[in-house]
Amino acid sequence: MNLISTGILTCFTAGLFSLIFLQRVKKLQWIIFFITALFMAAVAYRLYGSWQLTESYQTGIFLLTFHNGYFGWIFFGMTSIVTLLIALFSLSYNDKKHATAIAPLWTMLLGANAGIFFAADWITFIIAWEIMGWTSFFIIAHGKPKSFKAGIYYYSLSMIGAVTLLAAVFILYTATGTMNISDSIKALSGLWGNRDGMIYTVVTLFAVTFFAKAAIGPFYMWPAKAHAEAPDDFSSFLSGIMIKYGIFGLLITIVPLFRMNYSGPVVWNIPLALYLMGWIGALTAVSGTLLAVRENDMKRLMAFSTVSNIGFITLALSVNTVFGIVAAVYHTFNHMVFKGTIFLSMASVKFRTGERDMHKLGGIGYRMPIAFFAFLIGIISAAGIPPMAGFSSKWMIFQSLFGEKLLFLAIPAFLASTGAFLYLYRGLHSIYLGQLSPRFSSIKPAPPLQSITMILMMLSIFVVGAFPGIFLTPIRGAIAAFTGETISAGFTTISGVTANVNLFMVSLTFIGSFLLVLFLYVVGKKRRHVEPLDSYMSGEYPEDWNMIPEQYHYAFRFYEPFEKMINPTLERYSFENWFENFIYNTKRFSTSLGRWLYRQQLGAFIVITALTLIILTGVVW
Amino acid sequence: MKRNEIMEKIKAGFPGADAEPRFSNQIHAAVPAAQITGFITYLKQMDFKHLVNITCVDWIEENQFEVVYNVWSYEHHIHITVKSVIDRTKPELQSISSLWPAAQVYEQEIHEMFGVVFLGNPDLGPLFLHNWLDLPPLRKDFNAEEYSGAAYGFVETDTAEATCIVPMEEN
Amino acid sequence: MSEMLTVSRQDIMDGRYERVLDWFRSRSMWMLYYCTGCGAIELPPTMTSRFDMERFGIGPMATPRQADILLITGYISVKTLKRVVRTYDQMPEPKWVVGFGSCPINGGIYWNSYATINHLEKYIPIDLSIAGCMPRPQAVLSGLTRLMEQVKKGEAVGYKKYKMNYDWYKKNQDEVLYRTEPVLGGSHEAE
Amino acid sequence: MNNALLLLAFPLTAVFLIPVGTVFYKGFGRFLSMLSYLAGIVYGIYLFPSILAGSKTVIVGNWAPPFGINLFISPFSLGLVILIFSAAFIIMVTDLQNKGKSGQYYLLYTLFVMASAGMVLTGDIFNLFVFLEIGGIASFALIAAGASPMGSAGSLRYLIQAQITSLSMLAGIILIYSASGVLNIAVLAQFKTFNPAFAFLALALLLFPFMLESKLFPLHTWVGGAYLGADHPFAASMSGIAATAAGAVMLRIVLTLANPQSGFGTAGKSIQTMLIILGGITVLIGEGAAFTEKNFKKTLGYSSAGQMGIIAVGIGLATKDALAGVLFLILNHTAAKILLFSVAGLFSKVSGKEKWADMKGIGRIYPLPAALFAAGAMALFGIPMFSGFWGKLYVLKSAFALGGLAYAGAGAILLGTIFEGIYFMKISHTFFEKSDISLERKHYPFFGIPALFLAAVLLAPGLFPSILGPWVQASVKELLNPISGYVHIILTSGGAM
Amino acid sequence: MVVLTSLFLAFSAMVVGLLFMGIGRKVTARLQRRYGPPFWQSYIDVIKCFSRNSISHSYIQDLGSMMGLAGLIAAAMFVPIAGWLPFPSASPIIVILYLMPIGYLGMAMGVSASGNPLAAIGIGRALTLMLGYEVPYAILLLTFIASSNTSSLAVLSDLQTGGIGNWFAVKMPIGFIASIICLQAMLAEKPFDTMIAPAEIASGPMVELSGKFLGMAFLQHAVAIFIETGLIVNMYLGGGATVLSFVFKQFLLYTFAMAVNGIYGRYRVEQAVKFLWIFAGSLAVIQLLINIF
Repeated sequence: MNLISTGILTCFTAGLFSLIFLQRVKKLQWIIFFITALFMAAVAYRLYGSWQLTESYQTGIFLLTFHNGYFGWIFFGMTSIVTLLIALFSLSYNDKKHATAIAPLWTMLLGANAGIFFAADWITFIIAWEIMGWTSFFIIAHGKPKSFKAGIYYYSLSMIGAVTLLAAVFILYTATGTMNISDSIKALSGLWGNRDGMIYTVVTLFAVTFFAKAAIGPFYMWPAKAHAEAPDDFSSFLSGIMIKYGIFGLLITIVPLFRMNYSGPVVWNIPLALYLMGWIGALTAVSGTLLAVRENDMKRLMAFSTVSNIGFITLALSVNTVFGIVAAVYHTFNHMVFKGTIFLSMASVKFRTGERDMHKLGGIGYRMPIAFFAFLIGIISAAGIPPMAGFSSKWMIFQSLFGEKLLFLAIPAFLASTGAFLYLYRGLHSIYLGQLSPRFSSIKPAPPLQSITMILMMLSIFVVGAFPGIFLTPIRGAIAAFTGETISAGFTTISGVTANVNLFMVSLTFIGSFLLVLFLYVVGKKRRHVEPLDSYMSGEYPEDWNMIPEQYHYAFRFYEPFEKMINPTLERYSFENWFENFIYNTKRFSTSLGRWLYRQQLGAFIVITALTLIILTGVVW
Repeated sequence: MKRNEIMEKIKAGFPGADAEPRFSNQIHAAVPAAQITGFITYLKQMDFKHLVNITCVDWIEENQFEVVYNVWSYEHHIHITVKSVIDRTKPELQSISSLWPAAQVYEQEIHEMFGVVFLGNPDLGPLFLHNWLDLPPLRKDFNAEEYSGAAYGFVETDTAEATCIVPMEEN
Repeated sequence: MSEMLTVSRQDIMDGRYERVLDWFRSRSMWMLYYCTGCGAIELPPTMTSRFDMERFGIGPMATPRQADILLITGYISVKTLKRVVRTYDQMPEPKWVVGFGSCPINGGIYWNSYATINHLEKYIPIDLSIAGCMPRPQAVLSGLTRLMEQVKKGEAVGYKKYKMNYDWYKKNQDEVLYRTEPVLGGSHEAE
Repeated sequence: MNNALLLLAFPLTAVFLIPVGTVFYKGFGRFLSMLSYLAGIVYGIYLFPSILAGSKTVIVGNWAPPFGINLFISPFSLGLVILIFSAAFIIMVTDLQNKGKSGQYYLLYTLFVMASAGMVLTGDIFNLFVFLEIGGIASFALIAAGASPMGSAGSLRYLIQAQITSLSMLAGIILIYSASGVLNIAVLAQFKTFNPAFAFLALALLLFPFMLESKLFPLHTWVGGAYLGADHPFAASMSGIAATAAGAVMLRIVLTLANPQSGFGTAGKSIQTMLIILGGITVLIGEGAAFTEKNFKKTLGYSSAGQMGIIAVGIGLATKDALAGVLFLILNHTAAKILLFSVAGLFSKVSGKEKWADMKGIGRIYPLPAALFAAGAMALFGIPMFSGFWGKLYVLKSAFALGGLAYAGAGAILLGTIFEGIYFMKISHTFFEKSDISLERKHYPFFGIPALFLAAVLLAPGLFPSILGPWVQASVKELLNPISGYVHIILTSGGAM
Repeated sequence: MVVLTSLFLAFSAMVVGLLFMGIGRKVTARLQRRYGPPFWQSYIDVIKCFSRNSISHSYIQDLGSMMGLAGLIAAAMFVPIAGWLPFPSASPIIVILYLMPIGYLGMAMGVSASGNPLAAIGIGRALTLMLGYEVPYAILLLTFIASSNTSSLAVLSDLQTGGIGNWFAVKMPIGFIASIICLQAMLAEKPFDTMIAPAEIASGPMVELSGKFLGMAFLQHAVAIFIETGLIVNMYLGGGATVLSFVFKQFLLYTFAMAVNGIYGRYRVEQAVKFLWIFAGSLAVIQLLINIF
């Protein structure tokens, strides 16, 4: 049974069907999307275990091949589950008032998702990659002028990435003669020492592709624009899943390439190129953090947080050990879940309030407790605080750095990690806590389906936090299948180079401490509940000053002193400005091309000149 | 300009203004109420850029309010006190808040404390007093003691129930 | 003044277990001083090395939420009274008020002012007054130690009195703060 | 039997009958020209299976080559002729909604189509020149017939340039004839005694008008004016038909006439190199200029230049893969451009605007055309599932395999693709943007059916590239083996019909 | 048994921390030539806080306060006291460094829920300051990984047994100085007490805390003192052979910090961060370079 291609075809067929025939019934489109997501999850379930499954189709000179490898499967399985949850959320999110027309495209995107992870040869990979590119562009832009700007920015980078991918693949193909992904990388690694220049070209081209997709290094700007402007439920898919394609790409190309037969220059025991990549990752993590700290738009804030986390993952990948790879994949999955949760929670808030600027929100947590707890658990995980899942992967990333003694790379990583507390708390405070604006004083909690989704995701974060083995065991299996090596880890313990941690114990300790404190709380005298506006303001009555709670909400420019400190640096070394200049100049160049090179008066002159030149060439020759 | 020249200028511009020199660097000018805005504008044009304050005196026997403006010139180092007398029963005067924004608050205060209405002042609402319904308290016919007693209770030490502590001897 | 309910001895003795806690309360009293008037100047010497209030566990606190004692250091104008009442309401129980100097007792030298109230205890219950204009640091310390004793015995019950006679206090406060007609009659039409 | 001549005879007959018929019935021109294209298509498809088995030559007037004129019917040429006729037919169908064109218009148009088909089929360079002149003159008139006042100006400039290049071709023919005494491609392909410099000069002069037609770099300047001037159907034809024919002729000259065994061999290599360079530059300036262009027709015209640049690079590479790619691209470009121009024509008509930037939200009123536009655009810049993807892939594959200068060509194509992708996505999205545009929604069945058909044409080879397999393989085999696949067939006249 | 020992450790951490606070107040008083409160004053304060009614603005405030104390108690479980731990663990420094923020996050969440902007400002400053001291502290952690390839507190204190000469404070004096600067910031004592700043932002995070919430905040601070001094004792001062010597070393550290607190003014928060990054950070980097090469 051709399960993979059936799944992919189902996605495209369902997407096209709902695109063409269901334009008028948005609700049905979303139901089809959900069913497709469910189907893909079922496909993932069925595919488990059949690791030899290969499906191929002859098209012209190229063979399109899908292969169900453990490594691809684990990514596919994970993304399918998260997608299913997001789809469940979307069902409820896209009611009459909020519905967008993106469901059919998203359905198709699910097919591309499977295609990327199951592609066994480069042509399949490219096909899936390009389809992913344009569908996501239309989804991000979704017919709004402002979103369109973000979308076209995203798509420009996407195009650059797609083009470099094509170039890389063909250079690779020319050098190795095979289109099979793993074979070609293996064959390429056989050329270390002989054709280093070519290999570095391929690596650079791949790096541009996957960095652009994963927003690493100079491409850090697109998530902020695209995540912010995309439909709210799609943002969580974008941040949770789509950005990981870049990581997956790095995992199947650059990482194995440097693990086999490498004989080039080495810094701190790792290849120079990877060391550079590590610094790029570290600086990405730091700049994502610092930019997030300054952000007032909640979706942009979390987009920068995503950039920062991707920087961490890159850092772990650059360590070039199995431990590092496991850490990176683990963090990837954790990030999928917690960032998905955070974005869903914010989508829920936006669903009820329609606001995205954090200083206009505030106090939503009193009205929407489940969204609040989802966000809380999400940010605890995102900040890498035990006992939530994010800690263990972050810890492993640090351990992988310690293991190779990459101590200087760890310094920016610590900075980014601590900086995460800043912006995450800012989000928590500005959106969910503080003063509740009277505009939102009567909003309802999140609808049941949304709540269920968020509760499920919250639970998974918590459970994985206590039992990292839930993720780590399959990941270790997949990495073993992928690299041939593995690391040791228990079901509850993660072992590092410098120390081991029993996370179940940590969770238990925290719960125990909480019980102890709960006892103290109960022993203490009873509490009296007062309204949020009844707080210390030097004895003033807010109503005397016509003060409304909104004005009493401290959220705008939250870290003013710190911003003052970092702003000059950030503005000076901004890739965004550089990109803007670049785009501006390209446009100018293009306009002048149209104006000068296509000038009709020039035509006859050029024709005659060219003629003369050719004749002269002929005569002289 | 010297003080004499200013005096002459004032006399030239406003013959109705009764300007007299005082001390070494002051001028004392009594101006009819109708001319007050014009006169102060005139002074401001003569580089009297600093409005020191505005205040008011209640001459209850004459049944008059006397509104007093103090202006100062950094150029000439001359202080001019402008006084204008208005009727106590119908206390109205043109506002000069368009000349100095700061004048607005002075006038608001004078309005609150004396009841003088400054025509053209954008805000003559309550400023210092809390929910005041009685006569303006700085008028001479307002009996503060009676008010205090009626509003806050008369002082009778034995009604205080709280323990009073007699200071201990110094050690 | 109408009939006022007072906290009886029995009420105090009923909270038997509270007495144990009262000892702790008496040894750790945190003040919020409401520096309305000139009296605040006497506090720095009370706190610093000459007299050192902290040896009794008494110290300044920043907000009414944290404070046990509300120290009114001087005259109270009507506007201030409004803030004092709110501050008092914001303090969690148990809480005590100390009137500092003559002004909270009877208006002091401002007894005939149209702007300041004369008897603070009409509006919030005062547990202890320290007389003097100004009371010296010795007097302050003496007063505070007296309050400590009262607290220890559970006799400083102003907050209970306030709760029981809330209507009376509220009426007095409203009478001053939210007047609807002129006190002396003969209203003045300003506008 | 000379029945393959019918391919040209149908339109020619139509040309002669139209002036007569128009006297009686005003719509006769349209009717007859469409009928002639349809006949050409049907007949071509009827011939196709037998041609796939073996190419044939048709000798006109019983003068055997090298002296007489002959037509060469191979899978390659027949396939392209069918493509040209189909393109013409579909353009006419989409144009059905526009009334009021005179009989002369259809006469000229049919002449243009006939000339284009003739250029693909002919085996004689002078005959090629004749067809070129016929087609050229018809084009000037057609551009001038466009509604816009810019039409005549653009037409005049195009006329001047085209005449200069035609003259250069004539000069080339004279040079070749003076040196060899023959004009038949098959014979020339075996002629071995040329001075390389002379050969280069002659070849370059020969290629000149076709480079103009396919908008290659130094000869691209007419694009803006001519496209702006032409009405939408003819703009589509210039992009779809003329460029296809030019591409076919270039393939024929570069690969068959200048095959390595002939005296043109070394010059042919230089020409190929030149094509790679010029093609690369054309891609860059074509797509670069289209990047910020706001006028709809101009944008599509520039994009057409870019596409032809890719095809030129493919021709210059001249490997098996590259040629397969070129064929895919020619098919893709023709179909896609017709689709895009018809959508542009429709939108211009309903909105009364010339710039795509002014057409915000029109796709919410006309969802199908806008979606088809997006599909055509994606086919053009090579999104998978459309035939353009395979074309580009093949060209790139061989470019990277060849290395050297081909890297530069590949780089140019890739860079051009970035620009192309961005502006086409911009346009596609503009149609779907929320706006307060209010138009009455009308139904245009003559637009929808052919457009859907075109989309299917774009999609089918993209999804199943193997359906084009036999044709592509046979064509590539023919082009790469000029002696066995072309010269022998003609000179022995073995396959004569 | 484990539960009992853990409980014991939790209570002893609170008790020791409160004791230090009391003594610290006494020390400050003596520096200011005052008599000062009795050293058990802090116990009285905490009990009094729990004996008072409290005011809560929303359920999140209650939860946050509890989470705050619970996080720090949980972190305390991983600090070895003279080599003794309530349950076996490697007590990695990173776990402690990342468990403490859950306490701070809980606290922050609780006070944010009160809706008072002063609290939010205070938390904002506290987190900014945290960014200031965590980075040098992390670099210090890296120095240990560079020299002894471990981030486990237990192993680190084992490495220092056998006399003062083996203490890392002696072996790595530059790092020790940096850690003392960091400790001052971690304890939020002057000159790094901008987050509290009673006269400016009305004690910042604690502005709306009353009764038992304030009590929990005190306990949290007490536990934090215990952990933070304990970390440095284990890292640099040999960890202590007996519980008594361990606590004594902690006491010395805290007394020193309080002494500094008694005589300094206050930095603005960005000044504090700059100071920490420039001075503590560069000292730590120097130590790291020394350890690596």
